[in-house]
Amino acid sequence: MIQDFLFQAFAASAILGAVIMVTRRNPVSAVIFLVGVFFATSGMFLMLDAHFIAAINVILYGGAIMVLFLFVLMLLNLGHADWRDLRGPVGGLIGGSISIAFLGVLTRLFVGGTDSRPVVEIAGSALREAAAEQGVVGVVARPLFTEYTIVLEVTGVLLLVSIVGTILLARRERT
Amino acid sequence: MMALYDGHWILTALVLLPLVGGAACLVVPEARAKTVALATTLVLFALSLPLFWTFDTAEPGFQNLVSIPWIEAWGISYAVGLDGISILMILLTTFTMPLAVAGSFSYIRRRERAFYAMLLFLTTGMIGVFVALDLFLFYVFWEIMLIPMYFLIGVWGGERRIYSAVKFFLYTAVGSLLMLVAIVTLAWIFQDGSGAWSFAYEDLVSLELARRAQLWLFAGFALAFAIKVPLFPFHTWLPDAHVEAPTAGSVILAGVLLKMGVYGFLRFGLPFFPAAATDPVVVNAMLVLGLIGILYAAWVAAVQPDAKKLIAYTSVAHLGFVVLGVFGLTTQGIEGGILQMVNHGISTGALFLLIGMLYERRHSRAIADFGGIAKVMPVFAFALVVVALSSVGLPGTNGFVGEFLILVGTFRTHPWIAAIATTGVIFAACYMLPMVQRVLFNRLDREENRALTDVNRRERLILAPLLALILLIGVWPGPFLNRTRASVEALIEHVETRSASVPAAEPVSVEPVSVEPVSSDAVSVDAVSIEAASVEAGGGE
Amino acid sequence: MSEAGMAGALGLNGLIALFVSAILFSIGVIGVLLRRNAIIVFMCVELMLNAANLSLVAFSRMHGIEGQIFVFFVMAVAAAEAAVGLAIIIAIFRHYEVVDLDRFRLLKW
Amino acid sequence: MSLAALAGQEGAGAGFHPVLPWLILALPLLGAAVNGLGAFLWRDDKRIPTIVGPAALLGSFAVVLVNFIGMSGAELHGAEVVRLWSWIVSGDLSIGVDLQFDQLSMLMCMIVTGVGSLIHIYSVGYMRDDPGYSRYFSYLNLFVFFMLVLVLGASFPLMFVGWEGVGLCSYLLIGFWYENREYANAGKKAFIMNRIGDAGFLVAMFLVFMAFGTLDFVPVLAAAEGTLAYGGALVTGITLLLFLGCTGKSAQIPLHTWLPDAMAGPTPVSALIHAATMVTAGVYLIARTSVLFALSPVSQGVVAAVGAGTALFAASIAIRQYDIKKVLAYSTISQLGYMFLAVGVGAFTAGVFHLMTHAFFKALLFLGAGAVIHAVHHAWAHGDDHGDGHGDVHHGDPNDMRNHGGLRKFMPRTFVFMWVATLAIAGVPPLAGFFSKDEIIWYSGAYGYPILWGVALATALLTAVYMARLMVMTFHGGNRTFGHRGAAEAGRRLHEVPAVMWAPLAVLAVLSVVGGWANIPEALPLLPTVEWLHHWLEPVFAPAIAVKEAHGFSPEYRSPVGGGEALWAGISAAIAIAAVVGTVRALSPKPVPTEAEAVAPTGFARVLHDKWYVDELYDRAIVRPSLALWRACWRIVDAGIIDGAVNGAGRAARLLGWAGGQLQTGRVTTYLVAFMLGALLVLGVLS
Repeated sequence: MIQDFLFQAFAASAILGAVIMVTRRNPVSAVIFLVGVFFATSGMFLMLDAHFIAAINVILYGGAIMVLFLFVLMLLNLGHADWRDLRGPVGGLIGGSISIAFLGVLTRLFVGGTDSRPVVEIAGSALREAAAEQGVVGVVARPLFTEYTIVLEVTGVLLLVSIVGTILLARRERT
Repeated sequence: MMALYDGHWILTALVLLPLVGGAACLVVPEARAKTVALATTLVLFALSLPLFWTFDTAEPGFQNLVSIPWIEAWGISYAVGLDGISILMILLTTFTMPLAVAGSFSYIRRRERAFYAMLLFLTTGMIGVFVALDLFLFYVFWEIMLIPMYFLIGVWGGERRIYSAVKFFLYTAVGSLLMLVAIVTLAWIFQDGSGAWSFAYEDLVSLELARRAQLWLFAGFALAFAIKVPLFPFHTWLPDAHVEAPTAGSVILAGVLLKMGVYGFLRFGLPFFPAAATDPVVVNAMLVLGLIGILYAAWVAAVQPDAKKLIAYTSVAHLGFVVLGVFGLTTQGIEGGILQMVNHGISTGALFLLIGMLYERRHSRAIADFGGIAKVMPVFAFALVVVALSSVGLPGTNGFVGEFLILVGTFRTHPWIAAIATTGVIFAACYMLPMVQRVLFNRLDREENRALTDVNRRERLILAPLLALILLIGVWPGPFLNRTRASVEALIEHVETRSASVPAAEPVSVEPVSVEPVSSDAVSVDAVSIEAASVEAGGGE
Repeated sequence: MSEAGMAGALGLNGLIALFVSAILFSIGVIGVLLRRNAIIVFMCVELMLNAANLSLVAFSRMHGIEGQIFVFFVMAVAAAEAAVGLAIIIAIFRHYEVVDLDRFRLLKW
Repeated sequence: MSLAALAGQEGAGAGFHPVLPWLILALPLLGAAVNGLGAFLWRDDKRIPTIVGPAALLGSFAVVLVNFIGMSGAELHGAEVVRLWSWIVSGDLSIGVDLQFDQLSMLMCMIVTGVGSLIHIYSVGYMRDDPGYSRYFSYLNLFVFFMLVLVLGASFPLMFVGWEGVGLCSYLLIGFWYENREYANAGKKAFIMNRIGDAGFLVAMFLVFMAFGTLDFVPVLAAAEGTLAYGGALVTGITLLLFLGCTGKSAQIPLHTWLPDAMAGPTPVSALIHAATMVTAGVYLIARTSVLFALSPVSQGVVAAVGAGTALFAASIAIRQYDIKKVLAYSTISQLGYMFLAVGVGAFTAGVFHLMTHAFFKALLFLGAGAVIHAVHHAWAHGDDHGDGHGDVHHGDPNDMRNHGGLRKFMPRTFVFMWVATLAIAGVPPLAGFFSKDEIIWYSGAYGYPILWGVALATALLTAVYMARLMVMTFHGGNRTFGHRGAAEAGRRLHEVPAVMWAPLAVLAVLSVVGGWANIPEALPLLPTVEWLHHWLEPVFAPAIAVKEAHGFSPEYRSPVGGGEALWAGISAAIAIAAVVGTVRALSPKPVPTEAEAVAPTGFARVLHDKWYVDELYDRAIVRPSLALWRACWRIVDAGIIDGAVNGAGRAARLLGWAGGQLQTGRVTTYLVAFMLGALLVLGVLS
């Protein structure tokens, strides 16, 4: 019961955080509220029995990536809102309608769209049992290192490439 | 050697040889390219010539047949062969090529390797089109031809070469894409009926298509062919392409490429869709377009200030005659049409060569820039007069035999159209003679023209075989007509019997299939007809 | 599967997670389309990714562990993307001294 | 084969077999080839063409003569056809290179090769100084070759080969001096106008093939009566289309205007092609297909009416011309009109008879005129040291009769020969023209065409008048070559032509006298050769006459106003003599102004002088509108509409591409919106 309450509180704060983040004119406060959103979603992950994901969401997103954003903001000295970066009414209309359309479509998809598709049901309890048996990391790690080894390796290469690319892009031209 | 001709490999050799020669042109030194090209085309001609004698004139079906599976899953094969309709076209191609190459020796001064390679690649495409007996293969060759021609016009052409090359390419591509749709549909219908894919000529020609399907598919093919012919009003690419193309390009364009449209009608349009091809509306439309081509092109030609453009328009007129003959659907008309294609290749090719020689000397194609040339270039003048007379169809030259047969044949089925078309001979004189006069005759009043030198030995060697053929076919067309006879008669027989037995599209609204009263000469062709096919596929299911 | 079935398989929380995911995604869309600051747009993209992750996790309760594995990869790709994207922003900023998306028209030839 | 073999045939008195038929054609063709080669290879050596040109003709004439004699000794009904090789074979159409030997074709061959030989010999003198000597003989030989093909061809298409071939040679020879734009234009005009007629000929052939399934003369003519309904539309169509061909080739109304212009060619060419042979091809064609024409009374009437009309029309123009060759050209048109009148009314023999005699005296007149022109030209040219160059600018036109006058003194032989020919054409007995023309006039009355008969008589009067005028202006009175006071200079410079030129004139003069005796009418049995030609041609024309008689067309032996043949022969002779004498009397005392002094005629004389303005009419009504239409086709239809549509399609594609390109703003936001919408679309489809 308390879990459900916690879960719904996390959900509410995630939405609230997201709204605030989008509406902040100051990028730094936007970053801060985004981090908040990430923490809230991590909480939801926990409640949904995805403990490992919850952990790396905090570490990777909330920690690493957002810090990177902050670094960039500081580096470029953009940490203050001195220009209007919100679009006019036309842009608002377009963006708003697209967004509402997305909301509608996604809702429809989540609620009614799965009818015809066969579903292998694994109750939350089954996931929980597996976690108890193999440990919360093991549940994710086992398939990762058996079935999805190649994908994992490719992801590693991707990261390497992105590192190289980042360095190339961000490096100052030596004249 | 004879084994080569019995052993069926000769056609493949004809297709491949220019490809090899073209590749060789690309790798030899720049100065040697023309020699390699000339040698290749001469060998090609020598190789193809015995076909004329080994050809069995009594056989209406295909000879030298080769069929090797290529893409078996789709029923595509490498199938080549020749019959009475294609043999003259093949020989015309191999005959024209050495002349076109030799005619470029002093005309082309830059990127010679690429130029001669393009000519040879083009040759492969042209011969391929004439020998292909698989529709997929045919289409491949048909499209392959476009590319070298595009470059020939676009790279070595005159001032507006880019415009002309693009116009040529787009015009012909539009038509051929619709043809591709029609080809695939045909194959699909065949697959629908028999369960197996096939693009083979003999399979598809045996299809019993419903009338409506025939009309649509015929339209798809006909547009591609009509553009290539070119039939009025799809002709405007031709003057531009001709004017801008280098001499060799014009010669090949006139000599061979324009024949593909009519060849397509004879090879595919008529036998595949007999009910459509004998439909009174279709026939009358084609005849009227041919007729308009004859008169209209002659009129437009008569007021052209540019000699090359004038000749380009005469091509439209001549091909109008050919279309008239083909859709008159009589033995004389079709045989005359085939012969007239050869004639047109010879005489118009020669005209382009002659104008090219003049252009090399004077760098002008404007008729008004000349006058009195006969005085300084008597041999040239002689050749031009003979060729011009052949072009206007003077009896005793080849042009007359073809035109006469076409008109006689068409007159039997469509007297009024043929009678009006006959006035084309008047207009032929109206465009050709003033041009000849203003170039060769009148006073030699321009200083630049006084210093012109007469044709040299190489040019004489190019012109001599053309003039000889003009007179030979004029007085003794027998050997040429002989070779077309069996196939043409079988074709007419096929079209007549098949158009009579065509199933209607919807059983509810059966229209009576009215067949034109085709030639009364009921020559019974009991030998092997074209449809030696075993598969019977129904179209209506 | 009916609505009740979906709710049964996911539980109420699962369903809520899906709705939250949809809402977060839509908020991300608004942010992407409404803001002109490249960095904030970028952050909104991250928000959308996170929303997608949320739905994946919710679905993993229904379909099995693969959902979480997928999230793992999404995060890896997001990390790479963030690094490269920020590098691009830095490079552009060096040249134009501005991060207003409407100020440059670079994405055409 | 040799004469001995021929004698054997004669002795047998049986069938006729042509001797070396191919040689008749081969010799002129060979001559043309050799001379043509010579025009390139030994352009300055005149010996070879001098020998080869006339020799080819004489050889051919010899072969023809042998065959002619052989035929006259043999029994030949129908025609002897010799196949050289098969030409066009396609389906049920089979045309061979077949030569047809019958009385008509042999007679024509005799005329063509005989008169042709004389003209070739004459040309040796006339063209001596021309730089295109070899080329000239090549064309001339080629012409004779094609003319013989025309005559001997045993089928419509082969005849058509000759028909267009002679047109080609005519074109080449009219424009022989091609550097002169006018001359080249005249050649072109002749060819194109002939082609108009030829188109009719072609369509006629197609109709014949539809009706008969063959194009050979022998089977067509044999089957004509059974196949074609008398007076039916088909036969009328065929014959009228054939006649259209005839009007082109034989310069009848409405296609007559090319012939006067054709005088641009060298004068011997005018004599051979535009007087004696080629222009009579139309008459020959009608004679050859006489059965077809006999089957269509409408066509016969049209032929006769056009012939008579042309005869009068052209004669009226001839009266007011000053160019000696133009007078003769219109005279030729007029005389051809007579021939068409004859074959039109059904007097085929009379038509062919006049064709023959006309060939003699008109060739003589042209060659005589050529001699005059030659003399005047040389008189002018030598004084100026002005070697070649035609149409001397210093003095004027050597063809203009106002620059002649009094040539009797300087050219006595030519003067005599010309008078013989003049009397012959005027119809003065007992010269050739009297018999042939009188027969035509007589038959046109006898077959019941009173109006045409009257026209023919009137034309006879005009003929005598314009010919006498020509003679007076050229040979009588004082000389005007060097102006009215240039008598001394004229005496020094004007000379009779050399023997090589006057000798053929002499032969032709003899023929102009005796030629008419070949067909003495029964009414005037002055010589034993009564109706000889009639009997000779009877096998050819008998079927046609039979058809006409079967349908009630037989000559009544009286004229429309009464009186028999002998009486009316006398009357027309009297008219001719009176006209000639009267004209000479009337014109001789009058001084003629020189070309330079001349004033333009006024009134009706001007209309005649300007040829009834037919050329102008054609130019305004046909040529210019056609050219305007053609230009419109090019500029408006081709470049405007069709290419406009094509280029428009291209432009539309480009516009579409430009519009699409505008979507590509280069701004991330645009792409993001598009991307979002796309994602929405995909999701929307899924859900």
